[in-house]
Amino acid sequence: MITIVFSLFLLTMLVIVAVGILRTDNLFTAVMLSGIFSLIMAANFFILDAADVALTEAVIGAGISTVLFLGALALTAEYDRSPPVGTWVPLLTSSALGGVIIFATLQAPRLGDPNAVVHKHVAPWYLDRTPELIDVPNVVTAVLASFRGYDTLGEVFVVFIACIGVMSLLGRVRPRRDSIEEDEFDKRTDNLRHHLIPRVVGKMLVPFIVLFGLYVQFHGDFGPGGGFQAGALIAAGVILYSLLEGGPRGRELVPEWFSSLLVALGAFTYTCVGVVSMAMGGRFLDYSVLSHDPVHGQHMGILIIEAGVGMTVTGVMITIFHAFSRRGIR
Amino acid sequence: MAVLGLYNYFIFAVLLMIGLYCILARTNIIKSLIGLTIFQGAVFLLYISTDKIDGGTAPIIQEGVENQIFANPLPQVLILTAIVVGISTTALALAVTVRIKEAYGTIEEDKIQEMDREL
Amino acid sequence: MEWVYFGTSIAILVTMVLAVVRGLIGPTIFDRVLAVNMFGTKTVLFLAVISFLSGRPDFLDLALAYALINFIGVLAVLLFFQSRGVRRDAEAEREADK
Amino acid sequence: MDLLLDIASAILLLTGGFFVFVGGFGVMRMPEFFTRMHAASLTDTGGAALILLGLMLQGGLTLVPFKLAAIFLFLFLTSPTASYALANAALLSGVSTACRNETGAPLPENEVDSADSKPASKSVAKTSASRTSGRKTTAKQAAEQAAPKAAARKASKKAAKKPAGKAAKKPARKAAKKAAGKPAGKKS
Repeated sequence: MITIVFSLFLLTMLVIVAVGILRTDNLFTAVMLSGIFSLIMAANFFILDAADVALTEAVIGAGISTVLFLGALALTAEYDRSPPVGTWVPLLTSSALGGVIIFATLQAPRLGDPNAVVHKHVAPWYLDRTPELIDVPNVVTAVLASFRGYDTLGEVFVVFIACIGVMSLLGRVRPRRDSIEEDEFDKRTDNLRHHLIPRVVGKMLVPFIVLFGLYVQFHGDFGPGGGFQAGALIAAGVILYSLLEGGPRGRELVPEWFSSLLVALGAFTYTCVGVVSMAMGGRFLDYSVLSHDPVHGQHMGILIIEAGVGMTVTGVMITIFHAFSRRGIR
Repeated sequence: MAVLGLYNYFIFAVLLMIGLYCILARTNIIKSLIGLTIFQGAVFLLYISTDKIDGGTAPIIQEGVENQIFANPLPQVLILTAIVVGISTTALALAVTVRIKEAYGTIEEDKIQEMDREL
Repeated sequence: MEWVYFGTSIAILVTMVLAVVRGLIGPTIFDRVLAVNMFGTKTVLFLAVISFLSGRPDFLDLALAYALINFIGVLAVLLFFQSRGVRRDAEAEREADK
Repeated sequence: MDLLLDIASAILLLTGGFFVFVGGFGVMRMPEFFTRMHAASLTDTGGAALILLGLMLQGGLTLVPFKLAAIFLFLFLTSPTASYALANAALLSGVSTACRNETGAPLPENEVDSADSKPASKSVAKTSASRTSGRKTTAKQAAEQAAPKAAARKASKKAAKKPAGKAAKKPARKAAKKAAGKPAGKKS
């Protein structure tokens, strides 16, 4: 009941904000509103009992997405100058799609129906067998890292390839002098060094953000968290530092070779665990053989591959941010 | 009550419509991308809506609590990774947009097509 | 206690609605940024209250993550406007070159 | 003892909720950007502190109160920082401060700044028909709507000096637009 009340509030707000995004012709406004959109989305995920997803959306939406979009806006344009073309074709298409979907959902099981098909299929098996086979409290982590480890490997490689794409599109401009004199810094506008309050508070928070990222990384077996969220959090810490001190300083803190190395190393670690478990007589990504005790082997495997995921995501987010910020100062 | 139980799906449909309309009707590339993120969000919402179960809680087993009902972990796993993949692919698209701006001087699709035709 | 949590979260939700309205009507872009920032803080509180309402206070990690990184967006906005003047000058120069 | 704790945290939570709501209300009703920011940032710390304190009392002797304390500490640090950054960004791009006296009434020469924001929706017009936000509606529109009480009084005052004001309106508006970097009225 309470869930439904909150959902009504949040979902209606979601639609209103989406309409607002659609109607504005100022891209800056659209980016700000999509920040609100992602916040509502995260609260909604939390209400629907998806704590891990809510954490991911929160970290990505608040820490990374806005910064990336603003970086892109700074490099392109601030206004949407779409001509007022005949809008009835897209209107017709999208309302036809919406009509079909609404018609289809009339037969769907209501929210929270325990007899829905999704709850009868493989999910009970995961929930029943996780304590026995893997023995970590967070079933989401167990499914993510062990039961559906192939999926996650694929996702890690998608992120990896996206990062390569960004690097080949934006990166590797002839590196200008990255070591910049102290007084030259004061003339630049791509940092917040003149703003003492953000600088002091922000730099104070950077270690806490990274520390919390590590907590989320290694506490992921017991609470909401894991490699994906931790990676985004640590990257958010580095991004905060780069915003405060300027791009070059950020690249001194985490050099580009290091973040690219992290990207590759994470994916490599993940694959290696699979290959090692094959070499030790199991199947690909079957961690049970990693140790004499199958459950202990699962623990080890999950720990290592989560670390791999965390490394890759951290590296990807930092590399993407550096690519955009470096482009800005050409 | 029955309609309220389906509210999530209706919102999913409406968000999908808004996102699709934004992609189709606007010629500005960044605006289309923001429409795409709305579209993505709608799909995330659909998946997460299916995991809810009455009287359930997030699928993290608590010590010393018996007979808890847990939400379905599978959609959560899929969407958790999809969010991170989504932001990376959006970043890739933004990178392409930046290159288009550098090459053409605009990010309006119709103007770009005009320029292409002139060549 | 349930009803107290419920009442508090409803108050926060109503505030969120007000923030959304402010974000939609503007009028300046900074009102929208203000709305985003305020919405973020309210989300932190909302998540904290909800985690108590649902009886799983160990989910406070979410609120903590938000409280830590919510203001990065606003700093990015400040940087954006700070460097906008420089960018506009460069654009004008490019136009003049053409 | 438990009952006492419950009562105390209930009081704290509900007061906090009220504070937060008042902040939201202020953000809706305040006449211009900097006053709105004032409303938001005050309650960000005040209301949040009360709510988190109320929750802390319920946490018991676990990790929970420490996490809440950490949340409070970080909010306490980041929220004013964000406000600072926002105010600075607004100043950099020249958002004008419309009201300078303590009644909140706009000074005459500043009225034109916002004169082009038309009352888009009825709700806006309704909420703004009061002492502080008569500036939301132009003199003419306000007079037409016969907005109640104070707004009407102000409108009549405005209407009296309309001819002079109208001539000066256009260039001033353009300048305001340029300064704000974006036509303010468009969506409001």
